[in-house]
Amino acid sequence: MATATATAIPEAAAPQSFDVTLRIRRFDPDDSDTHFWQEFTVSVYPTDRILDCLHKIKWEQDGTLTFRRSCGHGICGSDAMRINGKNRLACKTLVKDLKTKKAITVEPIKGLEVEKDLIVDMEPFMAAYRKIKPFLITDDIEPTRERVQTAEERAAFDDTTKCILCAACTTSCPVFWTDEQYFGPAAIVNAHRFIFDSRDSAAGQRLQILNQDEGAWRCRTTFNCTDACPRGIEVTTAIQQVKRAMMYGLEDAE
Amino acid sequence: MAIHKYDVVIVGAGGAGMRAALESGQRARTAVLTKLYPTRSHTGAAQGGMCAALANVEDDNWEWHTFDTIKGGDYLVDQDAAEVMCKEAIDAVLDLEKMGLPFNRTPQGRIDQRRFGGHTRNHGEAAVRRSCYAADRTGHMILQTLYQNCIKQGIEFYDEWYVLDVLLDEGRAVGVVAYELATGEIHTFHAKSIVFATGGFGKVFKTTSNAHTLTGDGMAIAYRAGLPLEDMEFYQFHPTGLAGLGVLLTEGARGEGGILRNAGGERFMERYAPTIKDLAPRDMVARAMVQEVREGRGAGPDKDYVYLDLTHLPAEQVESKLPDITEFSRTYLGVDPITELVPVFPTAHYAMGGVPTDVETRVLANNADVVPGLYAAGEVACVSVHGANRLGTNSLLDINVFGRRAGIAAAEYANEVDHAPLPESPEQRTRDMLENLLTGDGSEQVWQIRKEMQETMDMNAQVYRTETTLKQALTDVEQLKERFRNVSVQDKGSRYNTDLLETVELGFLLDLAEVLVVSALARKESRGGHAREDYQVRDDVNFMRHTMAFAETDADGRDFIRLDYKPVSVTRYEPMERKY
Amino acid sequence: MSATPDLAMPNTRPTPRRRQGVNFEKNSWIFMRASGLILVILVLGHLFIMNILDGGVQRINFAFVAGRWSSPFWQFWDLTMLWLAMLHGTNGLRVIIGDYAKSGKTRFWLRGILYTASAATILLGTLVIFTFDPNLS
Amino acid sequence: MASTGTLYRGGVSMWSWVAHRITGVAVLFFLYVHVLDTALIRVSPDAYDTIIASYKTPLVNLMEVGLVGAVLFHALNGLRVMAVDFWERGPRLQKQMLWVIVGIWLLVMVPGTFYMMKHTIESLFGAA
Ligand SMILES: Cc1cc2nc3c(=O)[nH]c(=O)nc-3n(C[C@H](O)[C@H](O)[C@H](O)COP(=O)(O)OP(=O)(O)OC[C@H]3O[C@@H](n4cnc5c(N)ncnc54)[C@H](O)[C@@H]3O)c2cc1C
Ligand code: HEM
Ligand code: SF4
Ligand code: F3S
Ligand code: FES
Repeated sequence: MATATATAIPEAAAPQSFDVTLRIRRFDPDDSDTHFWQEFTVSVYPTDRILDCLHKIKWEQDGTLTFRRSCGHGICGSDAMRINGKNRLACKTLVKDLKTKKAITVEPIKGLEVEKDLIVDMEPFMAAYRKIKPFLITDDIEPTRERVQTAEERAAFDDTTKCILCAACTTSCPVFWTDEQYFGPAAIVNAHRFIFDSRDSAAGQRLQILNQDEGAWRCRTTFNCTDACPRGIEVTTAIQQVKRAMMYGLEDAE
Repeated sequence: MAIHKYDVVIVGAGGAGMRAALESGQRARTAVLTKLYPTRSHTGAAQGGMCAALANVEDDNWEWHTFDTIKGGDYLVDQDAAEVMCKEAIDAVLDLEKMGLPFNRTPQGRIDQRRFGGHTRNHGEAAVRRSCYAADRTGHMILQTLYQNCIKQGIEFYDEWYVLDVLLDEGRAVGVVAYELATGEIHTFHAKSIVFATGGFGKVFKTTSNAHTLTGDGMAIAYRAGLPLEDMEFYQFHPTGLAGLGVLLTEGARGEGGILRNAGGERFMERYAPTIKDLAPRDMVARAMVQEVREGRGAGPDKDYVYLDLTHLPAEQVESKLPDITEFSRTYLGVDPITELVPVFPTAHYAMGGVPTDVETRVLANNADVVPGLYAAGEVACVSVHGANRLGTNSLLDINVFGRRAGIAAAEYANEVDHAPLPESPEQRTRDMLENLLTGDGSEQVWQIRKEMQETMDMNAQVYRTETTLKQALTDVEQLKERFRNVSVQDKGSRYNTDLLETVELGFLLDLAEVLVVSALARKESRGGHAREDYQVRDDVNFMRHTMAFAETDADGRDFIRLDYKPVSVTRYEPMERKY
Repeated sequence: MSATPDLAMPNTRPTPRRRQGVNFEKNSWIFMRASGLILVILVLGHLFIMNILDGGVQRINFAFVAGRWSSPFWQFWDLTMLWLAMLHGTNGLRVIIGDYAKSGKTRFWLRGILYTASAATILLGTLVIFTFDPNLS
Repeated sequence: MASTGTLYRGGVSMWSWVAHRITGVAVLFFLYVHVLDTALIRVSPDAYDTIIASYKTPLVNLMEVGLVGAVLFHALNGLRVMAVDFWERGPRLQKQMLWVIVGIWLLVMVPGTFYMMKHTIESLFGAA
């Protein structure tokens, strides 16, 4: 066994706080029907997350600033937003990883209707999710114990089980921005999770749904979704596997 | 005023709420009210696993599991409840698997199991592989799977609706009052039975693994409605939170072979729990860590944390079995667990106490009576299967076993009775509360009060407590409650007014902090998660009983907390000293 | 609030692992790739010959084209290229119009213009290749 | 202070798609014109030769180079897209493939431009 010692950690000097400016795109339809940009300056530590900055603003400067958040560490999917032009989770984006010379821009995710400030209407997104039948469908006789599944069979869809439905991928997709009928990568990812589950027997139904006009064929492999996914899911790979399953059938798709 | 009529209303869509909905939805007209989108509930944060004596990888049985649960809970566990949970655990896991949960698999294709703190073979002989898991995102998979099945069943959800009050009529629960976040409208839900599944209240502490939204709403609502809260002094501190942040690193990390070391590199748990070392129950490990730091063996510039060492494990094992926590550590601390030691320190994690229920999940109004029509399950409830200290993995189990039971019980009750009439102007209390907050122009700020509450709780009511620290906490919390009367809400709007709701939540937290501290002051012994330095031993003669705290008003109209006690149900296991 | 999802009860009939079915979007997706593959040879070959091989556009004139189209091989080459490129490009633009034209009406008109222009161009091109008279003066 | 959102800062793969779109449309429009002008050959050799003569001017010559560049990029990226579609490892290697096609494009276009522009350059600056 390795004899670990404390020296493995470089003892960093205590970090200094500094000021950053956030430029936030705001909107409250009860006040006015236009969006506007507002700047706030907060004092932060390099290891603070954008969520901490937003909290500081909301708590100490402007209580009307509105955004969603819950877990604070990237597993609930509440706080997908556009930070410096890219979709990310505010709670997983550290100040030190951004350029802070200029103001950090924060906007709502794109392609879903803005309800207030950084909050968007999630319903179309959830509707697409529900359409692909995101649940196990079986046609065998229910066993008394668990269904047997080998580790390899499970590995085929492991990646897509990580999805937290944050919508970062779907709202980064240029096709989704222009075609709101498009199912979007998140729905396809969740379809993939079941299509490639050896215990499921309704792959055909899901493929049929995705084979329709606004289904998986609309994807133009722009990879924004893959870049945006905070869970590191290889979204485009999953979409391509689904497309191949639609072309060749399931066995040869992986 | 909008009134919605349902047979069963479930409050909360975490694991417990959705497991209940799946049962109740089949039997009665059910609505689920949740302040978060269901998949954003904090059940999704659970990592390590869910224990059940499946015996898939080694010999095991549910009685050993029961014993471990009781011993782990320092004999404050209601043993009949623990038996129910551990017996039903096996089906609970198999049910989830059949619903589609992608558990990790053994080479034979069965559900894989791994070790977890306090779970042992044959009454403490050695650690046993009992925890069923899906990498280190078991809770995520449970939450997703349950939500998926709710979609399959067409369960009706009211997403982002905050329940703010429960309506009782002559001791029977008849409905709830809810606030619709999107519009600011207040609605009454008229129901025959109501299930509370609103989760925990970790946000009373500063350093916590809990979500910003875990503000104990359900407990506070019940408490304000005159119902008791049980065993609130027992709050679990999880040993391995990322130092300074509280983000959790699962005990599964130690289950996979991770080791805790102090600044000198010593595996200090060998001194505290010679048999199962790093896999001792959480309260013991947390205390050991605090002890190491107090005695000057802490690491870091301020010597205020210890290390979790995974560097001796094969990189593939860490990456494949613990991918998420590896990433947390990399993202938030910039530390790579594969090559570096991870700074960790105990983090406020889990409420053992809560709304008292019996094993049928019926909420108790006192030691003898239940509240007809009112049920509770999950972290909000205290059955009590966790006693003074919950074993890792037993909460995911709890939410599934008792969530299921709550759904069935609530629906069956609803099918037997008619709607009882609603009280007059059911929304008045809620409207008054919100109106007060919105029109108040006090100078106190929500965040300031919350911060001070969390600081005093971290300082004075954490892993170790004494009369002095607890009294300090009590004074602080009482002052903060006073200041809270002068709080101001900046957002006066009606659309997505999260400012207003954060204020309401702070009100809930302050109530719970007070109950926690008062209950802790009265318990002059050390047991499980409640460690009194001024009373270091367990006192079974005086304190082998549950605390029941009631909100009451004295003759002069002053509010106070009345404490009562409830006996522990003992079936088979006489209390012994807890050694590992 | 999210309304009750309107879902038909899951169909538990055994589903075929391999299903056929005509689907325009899928076929067009496949066509884009198949035609693209062939076009690589045809178009790049065409450009190479016309623009790079000795002197490029400078040497092109009536006589040059006349010489080329007297051979059925080049006739066939250019005809295939014309058809595939037009269909490929038209289908591509059809999708693009779908993306950016928001209202059904604009979409209809833009696509109408596109199809007309493409059909006319294909017809004209075909006509020219087939009825070309090298002895025209 | 009304505002629009900022441009999405997508990765290179998004921009390669944008370029693919633009080049595709550009080539299609060129094709319409090209078929039309070629059709003149049916009208009379003189008309055809006149129009082709205009192609021999420096400006049109430059556009010609642009066209070739556009077609070449579109073709190469089209091949890359197909690799992403049909090759299992395609999605993971897509960025590398993008750099490869950009490399090929430069490799062809630099000497290619020279050859295509040779006559123009000669006529403008005199032959060497
Ligand atoms: C980081 C972490 C890791 C954990 N790991 C494990 C583990 O490995 N094994 C284990 O057994 N346990 C683990 N636990 C504990 C376990 O996950 C939780 O105790 C359990 O998930 C609680 O589930 P729940 O359904 O009671 O509540 P939650 O999942 O918290 O859900 C609460 C629900 O109530 C709703 N709600 C709350 N207030 C209101 C209101 N006022 N109105 C309407 N709705 C409301 C919320 O929207 C939410 O849907 C872990 C906990 C944490 C924090
Ligand atoms: C030379 C070989 C060519 C290849 C290999 C090729 C390949 C492709 C491919 C694979 C696509 C689909 C892209 C996607 O789905 O993401 C495509 C789209 C397109 N192509 Fe081509 N193509 C070629 C030539 C042409 C020509 C000559 C034209 C013009 C007439 C053209 C116009 C278009 C257009 C307009 C699109 C649609 C772009 C979009 O939807 O974004 N292509 N091409
Ligand atoms: S695939 Fe990734 S980005 Fe998309 S919703 Fe799921 S977690 Fe979010
Ligand atoms: S961003 Fe969109 S185009 Fe495809 S690769 Fe991702 S879904
Ligand atoms: S707050 Fe949960 S993902 Fe960011």
